[in-house]
Amino acid sequence: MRFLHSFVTPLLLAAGAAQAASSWSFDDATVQVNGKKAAGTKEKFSETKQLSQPITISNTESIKILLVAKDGGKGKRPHQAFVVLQDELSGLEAPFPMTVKENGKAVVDIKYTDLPVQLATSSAPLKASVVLASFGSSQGLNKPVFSIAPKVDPNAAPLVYEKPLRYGKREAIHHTFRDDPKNPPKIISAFFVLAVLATVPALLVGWLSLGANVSHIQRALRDAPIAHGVFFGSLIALEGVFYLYYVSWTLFQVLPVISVVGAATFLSGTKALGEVQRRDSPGRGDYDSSQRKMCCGNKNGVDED
Amino acid sequence: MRSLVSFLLLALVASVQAISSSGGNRLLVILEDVAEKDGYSKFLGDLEVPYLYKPHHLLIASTTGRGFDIAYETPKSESLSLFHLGERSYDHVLLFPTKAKGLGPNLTPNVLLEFINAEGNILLALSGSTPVPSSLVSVLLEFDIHLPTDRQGLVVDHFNYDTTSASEKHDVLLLPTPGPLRPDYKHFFSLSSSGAPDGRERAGERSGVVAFPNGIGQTLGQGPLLSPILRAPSTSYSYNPKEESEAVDDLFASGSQLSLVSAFQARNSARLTVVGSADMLSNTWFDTDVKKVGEKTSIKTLNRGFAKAVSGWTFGEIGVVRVNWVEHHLNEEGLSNASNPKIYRIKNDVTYSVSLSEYSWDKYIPFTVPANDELQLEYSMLSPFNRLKLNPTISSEDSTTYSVSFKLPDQHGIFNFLVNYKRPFLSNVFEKNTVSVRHFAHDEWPRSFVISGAWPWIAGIGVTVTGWLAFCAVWLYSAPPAKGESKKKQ
Amino acid sequence: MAPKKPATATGPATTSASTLSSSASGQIDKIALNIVQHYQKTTPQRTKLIDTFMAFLVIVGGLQFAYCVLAGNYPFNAFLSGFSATVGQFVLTASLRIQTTEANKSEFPSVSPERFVPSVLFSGQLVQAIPKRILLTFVPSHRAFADYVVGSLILHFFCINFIN
Amino acid sequence: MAVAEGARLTPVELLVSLGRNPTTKTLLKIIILVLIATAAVASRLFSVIRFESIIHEFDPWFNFRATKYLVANGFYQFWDWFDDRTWHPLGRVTGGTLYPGLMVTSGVIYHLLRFLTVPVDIRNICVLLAPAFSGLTAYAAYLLTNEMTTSSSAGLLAAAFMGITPGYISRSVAGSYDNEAIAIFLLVFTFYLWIKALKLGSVLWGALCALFYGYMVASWGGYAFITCLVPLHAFVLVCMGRFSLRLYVAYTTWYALGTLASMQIPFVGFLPVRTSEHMPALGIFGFLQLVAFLEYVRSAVPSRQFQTFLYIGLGGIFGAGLLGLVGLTAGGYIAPWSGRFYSLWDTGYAKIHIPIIASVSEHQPTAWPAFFFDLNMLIWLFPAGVYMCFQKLEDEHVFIIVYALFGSYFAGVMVRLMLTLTPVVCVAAAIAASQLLDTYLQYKSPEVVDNKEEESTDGTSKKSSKQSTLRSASQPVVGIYTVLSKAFIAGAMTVFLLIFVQHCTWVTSNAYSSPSVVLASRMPDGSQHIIDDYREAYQWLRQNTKEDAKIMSWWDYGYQIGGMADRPTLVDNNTWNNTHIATVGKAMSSREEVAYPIMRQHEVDYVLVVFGGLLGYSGDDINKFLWMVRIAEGIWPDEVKERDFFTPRGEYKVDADASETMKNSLMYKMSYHNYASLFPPGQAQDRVRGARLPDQSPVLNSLEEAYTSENWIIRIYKVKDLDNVGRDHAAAASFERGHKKKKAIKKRGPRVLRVE
Repeated sequence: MRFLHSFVTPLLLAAGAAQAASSWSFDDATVQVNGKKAAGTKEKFSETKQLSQPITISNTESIKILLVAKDGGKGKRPHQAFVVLQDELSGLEAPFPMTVKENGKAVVDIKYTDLPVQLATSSAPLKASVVLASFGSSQGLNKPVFSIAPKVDPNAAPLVYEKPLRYGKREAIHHTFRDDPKNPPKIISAFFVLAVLATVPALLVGWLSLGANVSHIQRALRDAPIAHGVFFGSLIALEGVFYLYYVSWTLFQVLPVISVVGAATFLSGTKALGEVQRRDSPGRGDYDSSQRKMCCGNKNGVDED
Repeated sequence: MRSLVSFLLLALVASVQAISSSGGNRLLVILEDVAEKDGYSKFLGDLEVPYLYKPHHLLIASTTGRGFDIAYETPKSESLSLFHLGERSYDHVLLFPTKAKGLGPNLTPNVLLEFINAEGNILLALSGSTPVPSSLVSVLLEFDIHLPTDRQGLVVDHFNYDTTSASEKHDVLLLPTPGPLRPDYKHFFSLSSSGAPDGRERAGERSGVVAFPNGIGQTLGQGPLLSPILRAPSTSYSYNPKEESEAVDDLFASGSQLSLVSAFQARNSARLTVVGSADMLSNTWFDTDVKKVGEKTSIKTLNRGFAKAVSGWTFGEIGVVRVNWVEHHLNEEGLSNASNPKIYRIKNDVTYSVSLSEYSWDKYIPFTVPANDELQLEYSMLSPFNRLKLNPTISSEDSTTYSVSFKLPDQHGIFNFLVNYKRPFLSNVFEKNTVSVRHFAHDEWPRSFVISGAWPWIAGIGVTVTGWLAFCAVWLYSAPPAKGESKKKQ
Repeated sequence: MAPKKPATATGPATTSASTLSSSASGQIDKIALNIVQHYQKTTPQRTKLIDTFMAFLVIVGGLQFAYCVLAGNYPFNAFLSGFSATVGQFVLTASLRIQTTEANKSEFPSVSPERFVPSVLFSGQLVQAIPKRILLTFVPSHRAFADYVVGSLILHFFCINFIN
Repeated sequence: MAVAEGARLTPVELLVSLGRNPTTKTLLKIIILVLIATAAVASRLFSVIRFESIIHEFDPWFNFRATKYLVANGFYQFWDWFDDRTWHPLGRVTGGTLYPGLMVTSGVIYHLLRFLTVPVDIRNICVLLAPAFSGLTAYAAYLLTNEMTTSSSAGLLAAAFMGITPGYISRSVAGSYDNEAIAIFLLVFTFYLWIKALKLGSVLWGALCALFYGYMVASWGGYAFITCLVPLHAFVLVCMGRFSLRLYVAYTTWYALGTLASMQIPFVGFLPVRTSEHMPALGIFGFLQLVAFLEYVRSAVPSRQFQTFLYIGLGGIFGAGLLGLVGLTAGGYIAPWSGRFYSLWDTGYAKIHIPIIASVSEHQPTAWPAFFFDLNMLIWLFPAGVYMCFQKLEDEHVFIIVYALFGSYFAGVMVRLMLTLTPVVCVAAAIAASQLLDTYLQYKSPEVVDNKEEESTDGTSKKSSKQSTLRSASQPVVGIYTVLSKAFIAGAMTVFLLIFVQHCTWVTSNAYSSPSVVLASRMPDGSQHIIDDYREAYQWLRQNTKEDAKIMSWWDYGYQIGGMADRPTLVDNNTWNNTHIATVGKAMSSREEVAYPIMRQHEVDYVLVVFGGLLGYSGDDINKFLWMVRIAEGIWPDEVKERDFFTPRGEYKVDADASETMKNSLMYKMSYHNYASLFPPGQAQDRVRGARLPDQSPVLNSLEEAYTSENWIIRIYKVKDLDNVGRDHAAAASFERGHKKKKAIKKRGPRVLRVE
């Protein structure tokens, strides 16, 4: 049924469309800016000559536009009588329908506060055009007539327009790393290394000058060969273990070794120090010391695991 | 009859799947009266399963029929229910205008919303001549789509209408087929002059018009899930034909703010499309001759192609992106580069890649990112630390692999590899892979002998120890002041 | 410090100053002189050996500290372990020196039975095994050295462990 | 006590003969010590008997979890442990931010037992670790006391006190698997070693002391107590002109080795040379070097010269050192005193500057009754003991005095520091008590051994008289010659001791044995009723939520959620990141619209609140709420304001006239959601705060109730996802409730055009 009707109508209306003659127009059009108190000056414009400089409007003011709509020369009321404001940058536009009388007298009062926020905050002047059109055959009119420059006055709450969320690519982010601590110049390091190493010979020299010697070693080895060998050996061994620990080993490799070597140190130490004892001050044993060493050897083990 | 059809469907489900939309092919069409479907026979025919009983024709036929298994219902019928035992009983719903004020208990706003939440797609065809059912109005409000007051409105444009059919009422708008909303969007609705819709970039020549007869316009809220497919020309406006006023006083909307065909895609990629004019889908307007204002020659409407594009998009035949797989791995020599490890270390080099396909009518094709757009990877904890462009690396016949390599920031924590690619008209891609990023282990720091700055101190310890050993030797073996030179110093 | 002090103290011997200050500095000189003499007089050779070692440690430590001040303390743990190795060694050696000096014998009373028995039986489960006779006969100087060895070993272990 | 029973019957001669024989004395001492240890362990098992073998309150749950990790993954993994299930999404470098001593200890024990093929569950080790160590602590106290006095009865008394005094039991009942469990033993034993080293002036004991100090550092943050006390002791000694080379040896050895040892702990790291808490030790170290050198100089030069030298040298060096310290602190090389430390000096400090610390109940100043409650009669024996130390004033007694003053001040400032006071109280009290007993238990003259002390409490005092001969030789005998007074005093003492034992037992069983995870209540008929909501809820979480569902709760429950529910949490009891905690506080204390984005950002899946209103369980989140607000206010002063949570009249109310901010806060809504529906209209009331609640309970839009435990103590909410069609939750919820929009809601302000 419905689409039958939609079949028919074209045929009917085709006839009407055929004799298209008249078109919409307007004249004695004025625009006027009204403030709170004082009404501004009327400015006249027409289809042919539009206003040269933009009309500024601030947030307490409003623009009043008067015109007479004519169809084929005589005043008539169009169905569509808009003043359309367009922001030329964004292409956004907002229509303001005029109230029209039978005789085509049309008026619209555009308050600043009626402006959509994008337009109100637009930087470029807004293009105002009059659109007059209606049903039937007569041709519509769509003409830019003047432009409006909305000006925000400082002592009013500024309109803020935050852009709505729109999906799209976002700016890239690259993390900036903290910079690594830097080494002092190698020369200084090297120099100090040498200086530090140099102290060892100095130490030995110092000792020699004080008449230090290891001349008792033969005696020691004679009296308690194993003890001394093992004792001093195990001291070196322990330091060696520490070195290995520093280089590669893990705690769990180190601990057993330490405990073993520690035990060796203790046993040999008992004898060795005993011997030293006898050498220096004859006739006193010093097992005690070694005992203590043992217990420490173990303490060592206990506290590190 | 339908049961037989559906039985055959079952029998051929495999081959049918091959050509049905990625989201399933059970389509429910709701009309005021099932008989009305003849008015849309071309449109529905395009959707229908072609030659079900001749499977070997499928591929040939697939140009005309798109393999939907269509069921017809009226709002009133009690057999109508979108859900069965909590499961969707249809994949898509196509609603034609109905006269009744309400849509009955089976199509309440909650049901429709539920349908969307269950990833069902809805194509909503309205009309300027019949008031929109209130339940649709309120469900559209939930989507932030607004219809004219008292559920009725007609879009007219006195400047470009079809002079042959609507020279008096000016309610048949002739519009160029829409271009992309934004340069960086894929656009599916710009038709080549032949009328065949193509998802590819084919900007430039957009000859031919789409007729929009007797339609109702909508305005859209600010939300990002909404996007207009077809916007009204600037001189057009919507008014309420019921009120017999000579002029419009309270204007609903006009110009580009007035959306004639609007798309809504939910977070779960379910789609709802509002077509302001059901007539534009009708046989009448699929290819008639129309004449623009002030033109002598009349041209054919591209409604058929446009209808195909719109329905195709709504029913998930185009613009559906599939994530095939996501993979990230350590990118350092000497370490295991197993896929998707649970934990990384700070300052690791890592490669992330994702493989994407896009469904196009009847098959998956490699997904390509539009020219001005980027596929981005966010590496984030609380806030993104990195946002990097994913570059296409490998492209097979049905997928593209995008990937990027970078060094993890020097911040430990629980991080996300996040690909969040949401674009209008493309189904949402949201891939979140969580990894823990640990600090340096105690044995991963540079050793002290590697650091030149530490040498003197190492030497210091060494010297101390040596000196100490020497001292022990001296203490143990030094004779009280006497002669005898010293050897055995280490 | 003991052996080094004189050297530094004798350095600033300023005579061209007001009477008061000159007297003070003269005092310093005299004191320093006394110390040096006293040191040379009374210190046995063994102790001198210890002192040399301590001096050596002081120098090494000083060098390391100077380096830290000069070149910054980037691997701070390295600095700490290196420096505290010398410091620790120094104090341990100082302890050894103190304990082995004849003058201080009184400070370290040889342990008397009634005081030691409880500590054997309860304080030292460690030392239960020891026959009491050993504990009664008790010699500071070599026990001191044994302690010293143990302490030093622990010290070295920590330093090595800390420097990474 | 059994011994006492048996001993009462034994004839005097036997005792005397026994008493004469040193080995028997030893044997008896060992037996008694073993008995004391047994008593100490036994009295800590109440909790296991009353409830079950379960880990207690909060921190222990983390230690337990850590221990399991250590046992499962080995030492090095534990060391490098990055925990991604706490402090989401920051994670926690757990290996480097905890005191490993406790876990490592139980780990070693575990492996040892396994090695000895004793099949044992790690949980049981953790539960029983504290009692086991309490036995050792008693022993350590014995040793320490023995260093103070020659009467070993004092030692045994001290051991007994230490074993059962509530002040220590409070932190060491079975199941309270916390650092203090072993730390107190280490504390006392380190002190013992220190005294030993000081007395013998031996490097060895100094080294031992250092090693145990290192162990202590590895176990408890309270090591700072030793770090401050030992230098203080040394300093006092020097000031008293008691400087001795022994002191030098002991201290320098301890400091050199101990500091290095402490720096081995990753968590401590460079602190010993960086923070001011450790500076005194360093200062004294330098100071002692100086003094030692001066000593040497004095021995070298005549005294007059020494005077001048002293003035010139010492003054200069001291000034330089002071300047250096100040300079370094100003230059930021040395951190100034940390906040926790300030809060020790000014109890009000924390409340203002660091609410996170003040919010912990055990950081509150101690109430006076607490002293008596925890120490009972020791509290009045304590001063007497200190006085005794004044009498025979040797180095070690100076130590006790210093410790006593130090400890009692801090115990007054913070409840938890009562723990550090307890040992010295036990020691001093024991000295006093033993002195008393020894004096009054002479029969008539020193040499005759007297057996009246059998009326005295436990075997300990008996030993004392065995010592009496020996002691009478050493010190003059105070003559008490009337048997009556002796009997009277001895009897009184006995009664006191008995009362003490009774008190300790009572306190232990009633006050300190409940594992705040399980609550016990009495039924009307007096039978015990177990309220198990916590574990019920955590079990629910464990079984009904995703493996990696993030749970947001106030930090008190972080460890428990991690340990029992095994779910990631945002914040927990290790309060290392104040901002993160403040974020949670902000979410809890602000409106849904504010809280929801925060929860989204932190990927929260569930929110857990504790609500005692139904049961009258006062330790719930509404009562902790103000702390959340304060902590949040500390970071966002202009978004969260404590004032807004009070009624205009300045009251903290939850009923109808609660402030709007309060009613809209997430915490309030979650606590009272649907609560009114439990009651007949107008009857809804909160039993904790005794408030009558409005009938319509608050509406939650962005959360939905997921679970509520039997007694409503724990309530769990699920965070909704974003709305599928892009509405805000309020709109979506109202739509669900059936409010259809007829027209679009007019927004205020100018109209906004849609742009693409």
